[in-house]
Amino acid sequence: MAKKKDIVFILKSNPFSWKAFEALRQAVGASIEHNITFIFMKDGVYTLTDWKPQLIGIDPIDKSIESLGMMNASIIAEKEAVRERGILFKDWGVEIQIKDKEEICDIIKDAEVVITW
Amino acid sequence: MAKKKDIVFILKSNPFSWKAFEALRQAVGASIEHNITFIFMKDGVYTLTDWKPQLIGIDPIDKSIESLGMMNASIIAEKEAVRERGILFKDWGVEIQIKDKEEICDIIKDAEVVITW
Amino acid sequence: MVNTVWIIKRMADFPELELIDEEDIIILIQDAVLRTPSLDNWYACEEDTVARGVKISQDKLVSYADIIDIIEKANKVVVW
Amino acid sequence: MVNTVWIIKRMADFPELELIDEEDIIILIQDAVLRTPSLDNWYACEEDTVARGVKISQDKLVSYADIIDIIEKANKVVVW
Amino acid sequence: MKLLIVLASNPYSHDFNTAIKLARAGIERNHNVSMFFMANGVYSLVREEIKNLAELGVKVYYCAHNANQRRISPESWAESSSMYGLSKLVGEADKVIMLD
Amino acid sequence: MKLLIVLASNPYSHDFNTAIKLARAGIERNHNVSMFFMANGVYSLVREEIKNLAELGVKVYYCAHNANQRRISPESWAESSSMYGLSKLVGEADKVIMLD
Repeated sequence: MAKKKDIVFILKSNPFSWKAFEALRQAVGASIEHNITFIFMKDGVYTLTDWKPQLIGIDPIDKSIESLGMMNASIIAEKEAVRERGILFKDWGVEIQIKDKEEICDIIKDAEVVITW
Repeated sequence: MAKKKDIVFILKSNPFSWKAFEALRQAVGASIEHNITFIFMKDGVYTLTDWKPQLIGIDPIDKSIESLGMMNASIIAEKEAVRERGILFKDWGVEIQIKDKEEICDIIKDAEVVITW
Repeated sequence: MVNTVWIIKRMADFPELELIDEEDIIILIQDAVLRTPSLDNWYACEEDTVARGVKISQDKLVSYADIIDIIEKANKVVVW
Repeated sequence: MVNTVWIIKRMADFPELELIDEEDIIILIQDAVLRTPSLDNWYACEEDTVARGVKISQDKLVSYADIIDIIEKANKVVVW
Repeated sequence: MKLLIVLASNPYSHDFNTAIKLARAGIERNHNVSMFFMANGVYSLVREEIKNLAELGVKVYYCAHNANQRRISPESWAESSSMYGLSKLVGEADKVIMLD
Repeated sequence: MKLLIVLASNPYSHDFNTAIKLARAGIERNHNVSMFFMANGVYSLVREEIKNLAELGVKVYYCAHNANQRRISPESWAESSSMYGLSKLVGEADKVIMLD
């Protein structure tokens, strides 16, 4: 039977393709009945910068991130990845937690389902 | 107007997808009216090892390599890439020249068309 | 008891070692079989290994049926 | 006279420096704009750069029309 | 075991091969196997291999939005679904394998 | 200039975006632009962007073998071709841009 699960989504590739869009859409769909944590790792942290998907033919992701915020999903960015790339985040109107790899490890270990992109 | 050209094909990614198959098919198609040089660089040198495309759902490439040989195409493998990977080539029934990067550079510089995969 | 099965697709993307627990199992598939890790608890998909002409000792090779059995016993699967 | 235009798609795949001639031009497109090379004779596709929110000085940015003009003047194009 | 395989990669890819081999092995071990196709994965719905898996008992779902977008009209052995439908499948599954 | 753009990547990819932007810029500069779709690139033939380019004067060709394999039936603005046809186009082109 269906049950409410702790699902961790991990986006580790950069968002400049349809991957980020589809991963976020999937997470939004899951947020209605599950506890969602969405983690941006490695090049995935670029997703949270002020980039312009429309310029390269990709649909915007703002609504998906906003929806995740409304559904009380935890949104996490990998500290080391952010630092290495020296990037700044856009204000997405949701709380973004910066956690180091060790903390992210623990979250992955505690998850019931892990979906990676 | 169409003219006979010196075309260099370069396969630099590993062959364990459809890329190698399609690149070789393209080269065979071009070999009827052009001078073809087919260069395997970087992970592309794996193409010449004894691998089994059918096991991973890819069509065999033997006929394409044989055709290139019959059309007098030059088939070249990058010396450094072969050495780094410590690989052995299968006997494809065609001559495979091993050339270093510098020689390959010169071939690319002299080409009229370069098609990379 | 297997904790997490890590299915690794590309060696370059191999997860940081700290992610791997002692009770975890790593299964290399696709191009990940081209370079084997320095850990102990790993296996490689036999078909993907043979398809690539790579030599890996037989006791490290697993069939798709084996992979399914490992997945069944594990708590969860993470594809990386 | 431009000899070869190198269109670079991924920085990790950047061709060995010995491939690049003095009269060659390098154009970074797609994810290659994320890291700029240590050479001089390069430009970056403006749209791909702005799309990724990357800061590159304006004199290094080229439009698609500019890229077409560079390609027209060159002997050949190599996508890498 | 209820096994859910999600494929978001295009066919003629490593992931396509992995997905069908795992699904077949799952069925041979008498597991309950579902596959969900989304993004470029919906192109797989015209491949014979998937039809054969459906005939072997694999339940095949796809994201209708992605299929429309790509002008794919799947046959009746594939069930139209959505991201919400996928969420339900994830809730029911014992194990989820995401391939993209 | 006779410009030939060969697309072997799937649509919804970087290469698809690069290919259409370069083709459009080529047409705007009054060049003679051809596009050849092969491998997973043939999936692009159902995209509006390619139809629009064809209407602007881009000559669109595709590998019939790859299209059959992927069950794609292109519309009449796209011309059925082959690897040998591609070879002829390469012979005629001043510049070839290969995207895969």
